[in-house]
Amino acid sequence: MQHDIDFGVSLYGFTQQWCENKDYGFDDMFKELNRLGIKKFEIVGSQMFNNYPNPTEEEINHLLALCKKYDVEPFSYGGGIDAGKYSDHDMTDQEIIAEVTFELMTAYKLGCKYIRGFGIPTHLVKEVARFAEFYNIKIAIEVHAPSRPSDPKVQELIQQIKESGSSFIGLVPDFGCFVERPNPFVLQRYIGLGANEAILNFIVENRHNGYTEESIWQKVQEMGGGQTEKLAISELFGYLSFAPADLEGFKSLLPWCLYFHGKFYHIDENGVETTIPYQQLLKLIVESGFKGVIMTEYEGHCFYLNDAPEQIKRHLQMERNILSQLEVKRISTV
Amino acid sequence: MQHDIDFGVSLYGFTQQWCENKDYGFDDMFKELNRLGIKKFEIVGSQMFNNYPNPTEEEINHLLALCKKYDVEPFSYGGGIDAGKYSDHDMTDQEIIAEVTFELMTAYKLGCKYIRGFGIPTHLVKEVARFAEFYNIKIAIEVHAPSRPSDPKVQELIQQIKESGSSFIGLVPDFGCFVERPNPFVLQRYIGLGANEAILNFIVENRHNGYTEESIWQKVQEMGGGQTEKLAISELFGYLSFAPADLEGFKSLLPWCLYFHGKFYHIDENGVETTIPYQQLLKLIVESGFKGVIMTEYEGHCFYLNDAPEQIKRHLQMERNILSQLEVKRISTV
Amino acid sequence: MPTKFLKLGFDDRVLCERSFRNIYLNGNRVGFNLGVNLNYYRGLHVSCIERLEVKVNGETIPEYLILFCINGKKFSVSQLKDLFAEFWSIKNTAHLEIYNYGLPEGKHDIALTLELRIPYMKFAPRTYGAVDSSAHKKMTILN
Amino acid sequence: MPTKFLKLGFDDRVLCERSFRNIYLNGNRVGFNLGVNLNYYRGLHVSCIERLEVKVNGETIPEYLILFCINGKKFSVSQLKDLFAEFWSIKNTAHLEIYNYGLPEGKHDIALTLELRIPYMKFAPRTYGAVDSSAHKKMTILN
Ligand SMILES: [Mn+2]
Ligand SMILES: [Mn+2]
Repeated sequence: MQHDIDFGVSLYGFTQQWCENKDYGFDDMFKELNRLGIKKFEIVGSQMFNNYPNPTEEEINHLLALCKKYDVEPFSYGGGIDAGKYSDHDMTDQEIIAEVTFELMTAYKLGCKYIRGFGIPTHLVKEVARFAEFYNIKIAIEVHAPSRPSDPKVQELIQQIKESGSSFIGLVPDFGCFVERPNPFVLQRYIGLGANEAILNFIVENRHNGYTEESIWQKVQEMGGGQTEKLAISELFGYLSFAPADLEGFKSLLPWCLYFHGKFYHIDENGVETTIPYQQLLKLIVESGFKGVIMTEYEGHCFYLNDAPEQIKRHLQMERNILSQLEVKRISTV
Repeated sequence: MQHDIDFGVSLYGFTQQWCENKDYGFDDMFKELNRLGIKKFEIVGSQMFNNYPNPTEEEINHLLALCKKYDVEPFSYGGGIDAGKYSDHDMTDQEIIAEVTFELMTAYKLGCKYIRGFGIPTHLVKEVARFAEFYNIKIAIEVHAPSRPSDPKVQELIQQIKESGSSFIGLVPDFGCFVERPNPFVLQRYIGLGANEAILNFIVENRHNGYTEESIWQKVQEMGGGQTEKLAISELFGYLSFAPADLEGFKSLLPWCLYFHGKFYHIDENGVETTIPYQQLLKLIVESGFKGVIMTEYEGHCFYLNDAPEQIKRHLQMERNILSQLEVKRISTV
Repeated sequence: MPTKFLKLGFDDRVLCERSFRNIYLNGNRVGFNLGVNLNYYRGLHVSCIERLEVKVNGETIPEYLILFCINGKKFSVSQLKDLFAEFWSIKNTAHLEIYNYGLPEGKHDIALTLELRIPYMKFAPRTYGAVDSSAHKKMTILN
Repeated sequence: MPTKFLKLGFDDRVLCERSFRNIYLNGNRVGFNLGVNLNYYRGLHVSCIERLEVKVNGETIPEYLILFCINGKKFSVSQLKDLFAEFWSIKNTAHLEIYNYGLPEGKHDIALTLELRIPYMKFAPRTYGAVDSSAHKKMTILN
C-alpha cells in the first residue's frame, strides 16, 4: 500500500441493535468486527457504559476481557462534555477540565491512544493538552455538522491548537459535515411519520435561503406544518444539515487531524455514499500525507433499516476501492 | 414464666468490632446471638447497610441468607429520619413521609414486625400510622436521652398516638433516659483525653444547676477548659445525660410501648448496671402487663473496652435475675 | 450533533410490558410498577429529566404518588433535577412505582411524557437541545 | 442522641495506611491516594460533609487538586454538599486522589480535617449536631 491509511469501526454504528435488542452486547459487536477483519474500534462512553462518566472497574474489565477474546483493540474513546448535566448551572471551566480528566482516565484504563473530544471550549484547548500529555493520550476535538470547517469558530479552534504547540491535541473531522443533500431515506421517514411532502420540499429548497431554524418554523407553521415538520427542520438544521461540501475548509483542517470519523448514512448496491463526496475527501486526505485511521461511523440507524453489518462492510469496501483507484492514478502519473 | 417478656439483642451493641475490624460482619454477630441463645435482633439500617436508605437486593438477600443459616430473626429495624441530609433545606413533611416509607420497605423485605422510629415529627404521627398499616409493621418512636418521659414534647407525642387510634404507632423508650449518674468510665475517658478533673467535677455537679450547654461552656472556658471539656459538656448534656430517673414519666409511657431499648453502659462482676435503675424499670414494665420484647442495647462501646459479648451476656442475665425475683415476690404476695 | 428537538424511533422500548405489574403489600394492591427505557442512543444523567408525567386511561397521576427508582435508589419526581451523579444508561430500565392502589386486571392506556435535556448540545447559556422520550401504549396487567 | 459535638474513638481507622500510595501515569508520579474511613458508628450521606481539608507535612493541599472518590464515582470537593444520594457507609473507604505530583518515598505527616453534619440530630432549623472525623497520622509511602 502506498497510502498509510488504516481502518477502524465505531461501535456507534451498531446503535439500532444496541437500543432495540436487550441482549445485544459487546460479544455481538466484536463478532462483527471479526467478520469484517477489523481490529480497531471506537466506543462512546455515554452510550455503552452503564456508569458514566466513571465506568466501574467491572465494566472496564468485562470489556477488556472480551477485547482479548475477540482480538480487537479500543483505538479511540468517544468522550464528550455534558456541560448541561447540572440543573442549576452550566459547567464551569474547572468542571469541564474535571470531565476531560475523567475521559482520560477511562481511555487510559481501556488502553485507547485517542479520545474523540466534544464540547471542549476553544479557550481551554491549551489547558486540556497539558492533561492529555500526562495520560499520553491524544485528544481529537470533533468537527461535526452543522459546523463546517470554514466556520470562524472552527478556524479559531485551529488557531488555538496551533498555538498550543502540543501534539496531544488535534481534530477529528466527522464527514457528516460534508453531506451535500438530504438522503431520500430521511425525507421518506418524515413522510412516514406524517409530514406533508410539499412542506418538506419547501424546507429542503429553502435550507440555505436565509432562514434560521426559528424563522423557517414560523413559516412552516403558517403553511400548516406541525410537530413532524418541526422535527424535520430541527434535524435538517442540526445533525442532518446539508450544503455543498466545504472542501477548502477541509484542507485547512488536515494538518491538525489525528484521525477521521468516516460518517455515512447509506451505501447502495453500487457501493456509493450518494450524499457525501468520499472520493474527494479521501483524495485530500491522501494528498495531505496523513498516516492513521479512518473510523467507519455508520449513522444510518436513523432510518431504522437494521442493516449495520452490511452497510459497514460496504463502507470499508468503498473506501478501499477509492484508495486503490487513487493509487492507480498516482502510479500512472508518476 | 409468669411474665410475658422475651429478649432480643440489638446488633448496635457490636459497634466497636463493626467499626474497628474490617472483617467483622453479620456472621460474627449471629454466632454471638447463637452463643447467647437469642433469636430476635434489631439492626440499624444506616449503620450496617452499605446503601441507605435503600439497601440493595443483594444486601438484603445476603443478610436473610445468614439469618437462615444461624436461625436468627430480624425483629426490629432501626430506622431514622435523616432530616438534615440535604444541604439546602431541612426535609419537608412530604420528604419525611417518603423516608418513613423507605424504612417500611426495608423492614418489610427483612420481615421485621417493628421499626424503631426516630425523628418523626409529632404532627406526622397519624399520617405515619396509615403507612405503617399498609405494610403491617408497627412503628415505635424512640424516647431517647436527653429527652425524659415527662417532657412536654414526649407527652404531646403520647397524645397524638392516642388520638391516632392506631395500633401501628407507639413508643420504644430507651433506658438511657434513666441514667442517674455518669458512669465512672465516661469521666475516666475524658481524663484520658486530657480533661481537667476539677473542671469535669464542676460540670457533673452543675449539670442541673440552671446551666444550658452554652452557658456552662462559657463558664468552663473561663475556668481554662478546652476542646475535651467541650466534648464532655456536649455528651453529658446529650446522649450521656443523667438525672434522677423519671419513673413517673415512664409509667405514663407504658400503655403505648411496643417494645423497649434495654440501653446500658456497663455491668460489673456483680451483675449490676450501677447507673440505670433496671430493677425499678422492669418492675413497672411487668406491672403494666406488657407482653413483648426488651431489646438489649449495649452502648458501652463508647468506653472502648471491646467487651460486647460479655457485657450483653451479663445484661441478659441481670434482666432474668430481676424478673425472676419479681416473680418470687409476686407469688409470695399472692 | 446540535439539534434542538429530537425524537428517535426506539419508541417501542420505552414502556416495558414485562415490568408492568401491580404492587401488593400483605395481599392489598397498593400501586403498580412501570418500567421505562430511554428512547435515545446514549444514556443520560437523571438530572437531565425536564418533564415526567404519567397518564393512565386518560387521567394524570399526581406527582406525589410516583417514586422514580434507578440504580437501586428511590427518588421523588421533584428530586430528579438534582441527580447529576445518577446515570440512566441505555441498558438500564428505570422503574416508576406508582402508589395509586394499582390497576384492575386487563388492558390499560398508558401515556408517558418524558422530556430530557441533551447535556452536550448547548446552544446558549442554560439552553440545550431536548430529546423527547415520551411513549404511548396499551398494555395488559395481570393480577 | 442529640449531642452537638461528637468525636468517637475510632480515630485509627480514619487514615488508611494500606491505601496510602502514589499515583503514577506512564511512569510519572502525578499524585497520591489517601483512603479515608469515617470515625462514627454509622454511615453518612456524602452531602453531610461540611469541611474537608488535607495537610501534608504541614502544608494545606489546594482544594482543586483533590478528587473525592466513592461508590465508583469521582467528585470535586465543592460538589460534595449536593450528594445526598451517595451514602458513605462504615465499611466503605472513600479515596482522596490528590494530584500534587505525589510524595517522595518515606514517612509523611498527614492531617485530615473532616467534619460532618449529623443529619438526624436537629436542634433548630438548619442546625444539626456535628461529628468530628478528623485524624492525624505519620504514614509511610512506598514508591
Ligand atoms: Mn462522529
Ligand atoms: Mn436506643
